[in-house]
Amino acid sequence: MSTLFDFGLASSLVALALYVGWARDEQSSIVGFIALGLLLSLGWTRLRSIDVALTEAAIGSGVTGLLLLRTQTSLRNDKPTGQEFGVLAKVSIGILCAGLSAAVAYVVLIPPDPAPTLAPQALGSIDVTGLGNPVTAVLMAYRAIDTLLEKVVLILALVGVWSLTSNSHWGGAPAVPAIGTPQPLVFLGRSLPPIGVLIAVYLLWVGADAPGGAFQGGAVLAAMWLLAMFSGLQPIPQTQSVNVRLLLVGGPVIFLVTGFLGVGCGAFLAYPDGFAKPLIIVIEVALILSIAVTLGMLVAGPAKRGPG
Amino acid sequence: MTIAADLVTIIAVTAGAVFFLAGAMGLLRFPDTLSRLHALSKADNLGLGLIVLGLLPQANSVFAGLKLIFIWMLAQLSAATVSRLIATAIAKDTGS
Amino acid sequence: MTTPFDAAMLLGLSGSALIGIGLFVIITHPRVLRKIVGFNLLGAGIFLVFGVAAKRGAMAGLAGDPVPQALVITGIVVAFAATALAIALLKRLFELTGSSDLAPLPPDASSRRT
Amino acid sequence: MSEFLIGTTVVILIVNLFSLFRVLRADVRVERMMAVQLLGSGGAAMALLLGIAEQSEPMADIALLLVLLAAFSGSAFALGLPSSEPRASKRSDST
Repeated sequence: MSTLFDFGLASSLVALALYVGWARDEQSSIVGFIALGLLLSLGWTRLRSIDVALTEAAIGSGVTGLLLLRTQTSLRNDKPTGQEFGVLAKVSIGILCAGLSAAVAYVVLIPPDPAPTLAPQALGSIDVTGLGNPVTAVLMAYRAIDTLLEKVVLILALVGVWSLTSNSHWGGAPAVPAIGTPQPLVFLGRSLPPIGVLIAVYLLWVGADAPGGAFQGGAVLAAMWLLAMFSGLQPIPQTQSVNVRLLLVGGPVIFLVTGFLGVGCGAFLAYPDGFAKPLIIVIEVALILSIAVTLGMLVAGPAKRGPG
Repeated sequence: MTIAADLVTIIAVTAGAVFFLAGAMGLLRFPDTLSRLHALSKADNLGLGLIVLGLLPQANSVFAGLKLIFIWMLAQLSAATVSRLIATAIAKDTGS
Repeated sequence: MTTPFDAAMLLGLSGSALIGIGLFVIITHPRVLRKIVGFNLLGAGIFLVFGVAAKRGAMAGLAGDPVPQALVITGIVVAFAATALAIALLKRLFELTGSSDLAPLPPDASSRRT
Repeated sequence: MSEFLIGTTVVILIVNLFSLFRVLRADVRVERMMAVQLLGSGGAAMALLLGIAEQSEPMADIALLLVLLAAFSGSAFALGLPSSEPRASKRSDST
């Protein structure tokens, strides 16, 4: 019975992907992509990766969807000259892509036996961290350097987005289409964020022992912040605002400081014995705020109004 | 006791699935967008509500049960407002 | 891997299909915004294949290998950051030239500002 | 019991896919946004059923997020509708 479910899910993912690629207008394609993200999230639960399913629902579908929909709105008058490929070129590219798919499918169908895994190693020292969720343990302890660098990548992307500001607007606030907001949207903007913030805090809190954590919580927080901003209930902060910039760098800085403190106990990013869990929680709280602000400002885009 | 609980679950969950089916039928059958929207949001929400109701006896803890009810209330809130948003947009689109 | 058609295999197959579809859209679609969506499809497919590796690495009482799962979480976030940067570039291009075309501009177009 | 719940999940999945493709092929563009609403409540129902069937408590969190983000995406869609567009661009012109 559950095989039937998996089969339906897997084939609908492919069908939706085809729709996304071949829909006539951009808006339909993006709506299809958001729907695909929701289904993909269910797919991740079938792979027993609830942490990833949460991230996919929040970032892969929710925040990315908003970003794409906004862009589609502002590119509405765009008329590309559309230098399409010829039929022959399309067919050969199609064969190439199908070949790539077939190669990956071959790898999927013929797995190595025994399957390579790091699960025993990850479990072996989980008691030291005091965490119950192995994924959080990997993110925050064994591979903490990856997580730290990922935060840096997020900030670099934001630096890239901000550097596209025109000179006169530098330091100002990104634009929002806040005027003429429909009434139900204002209602949603008022009622949804408190619930969402509660859910974000809950995800962060259970993240230590159950699926959840700073990334999932941060993405939900960012989504709620964006909703409040776009329904005109919250002003969009200026990019020169000191508070915003402090929040942006707060997460990685606290992470780095703990990292260097760890040098005292043996290695960079080593947590002292018995303090691993409280330290990880401090870092995660700083991270969730910093991730929320970074994601929110990434969607808001470069400044469109002069500072003032 | 468990048999009674299981019976409640089976009846309510089946009814929920029937409502999902009814919503889909409405979507396929009704001629205009507004009645399709109506069919879909009503039926889906009742369906989800009945499924939540049916799963309540199977919940392991009070907290899990409360979470189920919370999910349903959140779905109510969002479906009502988003349906209104879509409906206003349709009204504006067709100029009526 | 009890049955020949388990969740990992089926979703892995749709993951590999998503990789091909995404790549095809990136190469052939004339619109840049759709190319960005295609990039996200490609990413989703790669992540799914990673998820299959995680599921098959289930061991020692864990439902899956946590290391690929953690990698996918960071991957989703980084893919989002890349998407946001690409979209900011696209919007800037549109502001400056009035078109999101990647074709070379005629010489006078670069002096036109909106 | 769990077989029954998974069976219901399959039914809901199939029903939802039918509606999904009907909505995505609709002539009225606005109607397509119903797709996300559909998968929000349908996906939540499926996640809850699977969660109880397989004794996996965190599945309820997935349902929670699906419902929350369907509402979020719905409002994002409403923001980008053509009817609100001219007013929005008027504003950015004046500043």
